[in-house]
Amino acid sequence: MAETPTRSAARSAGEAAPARARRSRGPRTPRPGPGLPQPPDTAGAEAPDTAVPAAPDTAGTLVGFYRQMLLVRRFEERAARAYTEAKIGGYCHLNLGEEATVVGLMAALRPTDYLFTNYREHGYALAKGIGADRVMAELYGRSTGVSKGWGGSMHLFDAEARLLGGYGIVGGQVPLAAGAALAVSYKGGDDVVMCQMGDGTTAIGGFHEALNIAALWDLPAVFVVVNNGLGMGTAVERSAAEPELWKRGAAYRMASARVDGTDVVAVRDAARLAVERARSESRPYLLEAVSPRLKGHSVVDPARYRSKEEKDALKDADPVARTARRLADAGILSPEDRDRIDAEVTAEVEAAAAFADASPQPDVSTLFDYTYATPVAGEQRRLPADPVFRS
Amino acid sequence: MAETPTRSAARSAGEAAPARARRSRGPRTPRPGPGLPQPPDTAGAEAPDTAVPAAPDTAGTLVGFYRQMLLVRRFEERAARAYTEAKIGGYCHLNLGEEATVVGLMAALRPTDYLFTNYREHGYALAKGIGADRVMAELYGRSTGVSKGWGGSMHLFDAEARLLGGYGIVGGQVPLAAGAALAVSYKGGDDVVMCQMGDGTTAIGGFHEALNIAALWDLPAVFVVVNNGLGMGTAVERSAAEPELWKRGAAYRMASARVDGTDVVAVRDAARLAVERARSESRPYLLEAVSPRLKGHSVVDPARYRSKEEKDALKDADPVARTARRLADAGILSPEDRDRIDAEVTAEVEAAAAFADASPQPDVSTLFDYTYATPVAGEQRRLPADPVFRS
Amino acid sequence: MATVTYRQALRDTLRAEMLRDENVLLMGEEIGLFEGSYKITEGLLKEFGPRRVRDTPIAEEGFVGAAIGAAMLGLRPVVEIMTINFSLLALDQIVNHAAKIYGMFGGQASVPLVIRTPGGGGQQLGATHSQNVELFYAFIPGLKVVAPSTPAEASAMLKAAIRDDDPVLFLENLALYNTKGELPDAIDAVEPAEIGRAAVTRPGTDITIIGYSRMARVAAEVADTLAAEGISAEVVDLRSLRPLDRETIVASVRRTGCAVVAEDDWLTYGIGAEIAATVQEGAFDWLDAPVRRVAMAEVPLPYAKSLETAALPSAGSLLTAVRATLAATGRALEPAS
Amino acid sequence: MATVTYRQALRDTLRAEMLRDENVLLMGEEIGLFEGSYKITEGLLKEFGPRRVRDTPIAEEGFVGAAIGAAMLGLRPVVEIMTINFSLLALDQIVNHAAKIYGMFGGQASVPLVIRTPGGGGQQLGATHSQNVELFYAFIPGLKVVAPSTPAEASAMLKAAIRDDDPVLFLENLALYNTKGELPDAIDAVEPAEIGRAAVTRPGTDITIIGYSRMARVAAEVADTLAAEGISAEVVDLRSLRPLDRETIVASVRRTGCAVVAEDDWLTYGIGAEIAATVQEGAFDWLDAPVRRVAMAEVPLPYAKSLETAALPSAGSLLTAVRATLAATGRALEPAS
Ligand SMILES: Cc1ncc(C[n+]2csc(CCOP(=O)(O)OP(=O)(O)O)c2C)c(N)n1
Ligand SMILES: Cc1ncc(C[n+]2csc(CCOP(=O)(O)OP(=O)(O)O)c2C)c(N)n1
Ligand SMILES: [Mg+2]
Ligand SMILES: [Mg+2]
Repeated sequence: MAETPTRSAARSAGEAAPARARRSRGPRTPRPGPGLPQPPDTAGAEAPDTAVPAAPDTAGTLVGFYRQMLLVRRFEERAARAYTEAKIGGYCHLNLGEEATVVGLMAALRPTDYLFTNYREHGYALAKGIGADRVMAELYGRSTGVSKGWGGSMHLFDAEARLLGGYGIVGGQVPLAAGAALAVSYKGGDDVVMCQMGDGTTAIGGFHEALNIAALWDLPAVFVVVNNGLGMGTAVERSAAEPELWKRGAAYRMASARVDGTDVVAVRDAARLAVERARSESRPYLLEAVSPRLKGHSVVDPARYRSKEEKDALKDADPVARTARRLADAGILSPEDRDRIDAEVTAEVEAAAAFADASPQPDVSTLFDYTYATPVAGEQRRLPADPVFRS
Repeated sequence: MAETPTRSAARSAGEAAPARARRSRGPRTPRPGPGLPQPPDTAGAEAPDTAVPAAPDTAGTLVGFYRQMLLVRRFEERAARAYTEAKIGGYCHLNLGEEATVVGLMAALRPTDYLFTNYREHGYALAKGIGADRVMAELYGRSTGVSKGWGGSMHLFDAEARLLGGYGIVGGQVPLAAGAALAVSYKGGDDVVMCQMGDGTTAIGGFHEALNIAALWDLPAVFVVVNNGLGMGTAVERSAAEPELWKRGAAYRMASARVDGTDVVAVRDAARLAVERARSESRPYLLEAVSPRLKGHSVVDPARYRSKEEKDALKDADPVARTARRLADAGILSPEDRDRIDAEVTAEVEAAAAFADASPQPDVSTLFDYTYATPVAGEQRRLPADPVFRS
Repeated sequence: MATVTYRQALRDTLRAEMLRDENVLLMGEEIGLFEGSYKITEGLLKEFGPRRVRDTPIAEEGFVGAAIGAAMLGLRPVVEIMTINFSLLALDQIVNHAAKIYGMFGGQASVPLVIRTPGGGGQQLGATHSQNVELFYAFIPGLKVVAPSTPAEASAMLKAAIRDDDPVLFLENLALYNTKGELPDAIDAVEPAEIGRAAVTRPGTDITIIGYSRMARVAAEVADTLAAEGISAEVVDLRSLRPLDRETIVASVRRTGCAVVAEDDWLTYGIGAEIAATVQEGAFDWLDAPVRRVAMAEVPLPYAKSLETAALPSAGSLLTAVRATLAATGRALEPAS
Repeated sequence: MATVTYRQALRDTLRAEMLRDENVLLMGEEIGLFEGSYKITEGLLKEFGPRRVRDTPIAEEGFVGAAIGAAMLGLRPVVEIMTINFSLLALDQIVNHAAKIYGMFGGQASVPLVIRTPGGGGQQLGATHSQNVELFYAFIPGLKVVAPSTPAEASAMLKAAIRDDDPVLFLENLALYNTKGELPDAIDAVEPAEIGRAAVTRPGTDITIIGYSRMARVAAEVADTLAAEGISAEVVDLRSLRPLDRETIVASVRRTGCAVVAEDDWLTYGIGAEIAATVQEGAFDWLDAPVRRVAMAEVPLPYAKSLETAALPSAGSLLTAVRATLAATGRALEPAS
């Protein structure tokens, strides 16, 4: 369990590439060394230790990971139900199967580190410390949601938790994350920007442009490709000529690695290495986490493009079950604890759904509140039936 | 001189990468093997031999290369003069310094192979067999030009010579070339599509998207990066995090190599390898040719961003002078032959300028001739002062 | 005649054109194994195989560009862009390449390409997934843009688009896919449409309502409602946004004396602006009231149902605008008998 | 007051804003060592260093996206896109991200970003390098689009744009860079403009000519010519395309009774369409003739000088349209005295 990332992670040529002269950068405030870790503040879990090198994980840490993973699992199951009940609209993409990756990645961040994700981000929001109630309320399109109901499932955002958005345009978040890292670096801070994306996203131009820029400018960004094997129904081998996605780092002399995304500790360790490298050296990193997608692309997708054998094989890969088994085997998680945790997170999720359901939809009078941050003369604030001139 | 590309070319990891299962393709007609070379039909040169493996080059072949290089040189010098005389408008980018690359690349193609380039393409047009007169006339914006005066310096096109366009949007030609290769492959032909671009172009998303697609679909395309060290004023090290551009092939499991672009034979050999691989195996290739840009980005650029030392060093790198010296040393090119060739190509270029100057500008009545290939009702054919309704 | 959905009409027409011409091939994300995000290409991979039905990586600029290049060499690719929102990533290839190649090279190579893509809001997809940016294409000389509103038109126009030698943006709409209409039993009996022609889909005398795609159907609905009140509305379905059939629009308004434009995009600079500008220029002396436009509220469309509903044009808002326009003419209207 | 070029006004204003606010930084292709394709950023790398003046790779989507991300964290990037033609490659980041982030996330993060970019034709740059696609931005709620026509306005609007918390597309024009105008000696004395306000730059009574950017200056020129003939033309310089100052436009036409729009883009669906639509809606009862538009011929702009000149709007074509419009009013015009 507490294996080092080198055991489970391949490393890139970039890592071993001939040292390249560091480019000159603008002035930066010195970054605190490994002696000054700050405890993360992730919801519902014991704070994992983010110091490097890592101390062995305590039982509490590991059970905390499990609890977070189960919270994500139960949340997603509840969201799926709410979707079929038409409480949630639009598209709804779940993290089912990616819980270890989600929790492991978030455990490697400080609370002040920034996160950008794609539209499959409910679990990240929870693991970054946002309450399930405000996340669920967003899915329901209520004004109590993290994005006040303006964003929905694909567009969770919380300035305080530094989740800077789920994004629905594939790859759109990647240049944004590079830019956020530029801002951190420009201002001399030592926060890190993590940018999550899917395997299918590596085909898009913005990925390439942003990674090149991040490497060229020595930006403190960690790009994480969650390789769940599929972009909608297209297997990674059918969308990437080099399906070992971590190898793309070398095209930008960027350090990169692949990690087993079903192993929460391995993910945490690999991510920690990447994050701390970005933090202390201000060099970007490309991390690939291989993790299954247990269900369809979104709630409504029956995944007919998958064979029965493929679907059956997924059961073994389930990271939540796997983690539970491992912790049980290690004598850390008793059946009673497991049931208790399950009951607790299930209650949390049910309460979140109730909260969402009881919350109001945004009032129509607020429709024009967020077009511009700086108000401006001449803005058209008309409803469809209104004339252009009200005279 | 007749060194094999392995001597002067680095090879990519992609070349040595673990063999990947070939993807199924649609039916293709069998490609003729190396026994069936077709003589190229490049203008003003003895036909270089494109058979693989190559026979040693004859003196005639080598002098033919020199002649073509000198034609490009004199053409570009003449174009620069015409530009300062305001005979040529818009932007005008020259191949000065890239003559060996231009001629070497074109020598590796069959006449039926297709070529896409960027806007720095006068030399390619000449070496692909288009008469200097029609190229110069296009620069002058005359109806006798290759693109009838509609394109100008950046947009040379000749369907017969299979030069499918110079393109002014950086990177725009790369997906187009992949698509042309798809069409060749779809129809079962065995022509190859070569796509030239600059070093700066490797930063743009379309490059990445197109190379991935070409590799994924096994398209017979050869992507050539002419690394002249600069994109306008930006050195390649300031625009590419991995400045060894040929290495980007590995991100798509694409074979790739770097070659000395000032050595016409080395370029021809490296390109031949890439082209014949594309032809016989239908696998794409990424070739980088390193070659200096002797002058500014375009005619009007004084290149102030280059130091005096840099500028001085360029003189040694001049591939035309270098080739002349080498041929002289090898006893192939006498001073008299050299002068004679110079006089001939200079006369050819002067005649081209005279032809261009004497040619008419397109008539205003033709303004609406090329908006649509299939005529259509309701098209607006109005000049700026015309009303929308002529009633 | 059979009653089919708009989706089915598209699918059957694609199939028929593929059977008819070996050079027609399909490209796009998830059109093969997944059978299309909106199932327009259902069964086609199975029938035609991966050579002719090509799943692409998520690379709009790349695969649209590749389709353009393939078209230059004589193939007739029909590209699906999953929704028009994602087409922005391919805009450079469409505007700077597909639309330019024929003219810029003096007519030496045409680009017989069709880009199929749905617009539409109202599905709670949020600000980036609910836009109607057909304007971006309708504005560009060298492109043709069609926007059929019924299964029969969709079939006839898709045929025309595929056989046309120019790049055609074929606008669909999420809300239309399940709508139904008549189509000949044999798809081969469908005649290709003439691109660039609007149609008076419902004659009337009191007012002209001009729409396209989904809003052409909403306009017809509203005309029904008005008819019940004794108001005779003429409906013009633009069908083609580029070229724009100005004659049909203007002729209608010269008959009715007033007009309302119904559009799914934003008002300011939207498609309706050109329609209103055209009407005032071509029917100035016939107009009894200003041309009004019904369009989306000018905000990034929110996810919440309450806000989304308020922001989108509907039969209700169109009706309001029609009534206001009729009132502005100052005509004495007969009360419904 | 000093007489400076438009270019100089931009440069000095950028410098002043960088001195004023440490969070202002410049990004773009060739803006540093090369000092800008059109030399707007001359000397700024030397003065501010590579941290604040950043040469980017050729990656419009990437560096514009990076600027947006940086703006989300409080920097105020001023991005140069070499010409507006290349902005199509960044359109997804501008339209789907910069314009959406504030609304889509319920107002939690603003995007204080300026994108400077020149439009313009007439330099024989050919079809892909001579487009005027400001429409693509003017159409988008969440963006602001300004298009100053003089050095003084350029300075005042650039200040406003940089200090604004929203993404602003700042439209320049190749043909304006060398034009001159007055500017206070101390750039700090320039007051930031109010975004969203048009200006009557020349009062008149007979007709309103509406333009922006280069065409606002052509309009002024034409007004001079007309004045010599005794015709009093009022010129409205839009200055801001989004928001659009409809009140100023309509008020002017209510005074003059007729209008011509002068624009550098294509006519159909161009910026002028909205202006004409707005005028007919807001000044319907005041109009004596239809609003006419003078715009580019609808072709991919050819390279050859003969064709390019014929296709582009000019003082001559504007004059023709103004005369035709005045004639259409049926007014008895006093002959020039
Ligand atoms: C630019 C763009 N193209 C297409 C889509 C439609 N789309 C949404 S999700 C998706 C698949 C993405 O796959 P991947 O990156 O692997 O992420 P995952 O869904 O597996 O998390 C596609 C094609 C989109 N949203 N944006
Ligand atoms: C998309 C795009 N961005 C910017 C430009 C402006 N531009 C023209 S050439 C050039 C440099 C290209 O450098 P490189 O690819 O190395 O080609 P080279 O000029 O050296 O042949 C730039 C930035 C453009 N034409 N297109
Ligand atoms: Mg995936
Ligand atoms: Mg270069």
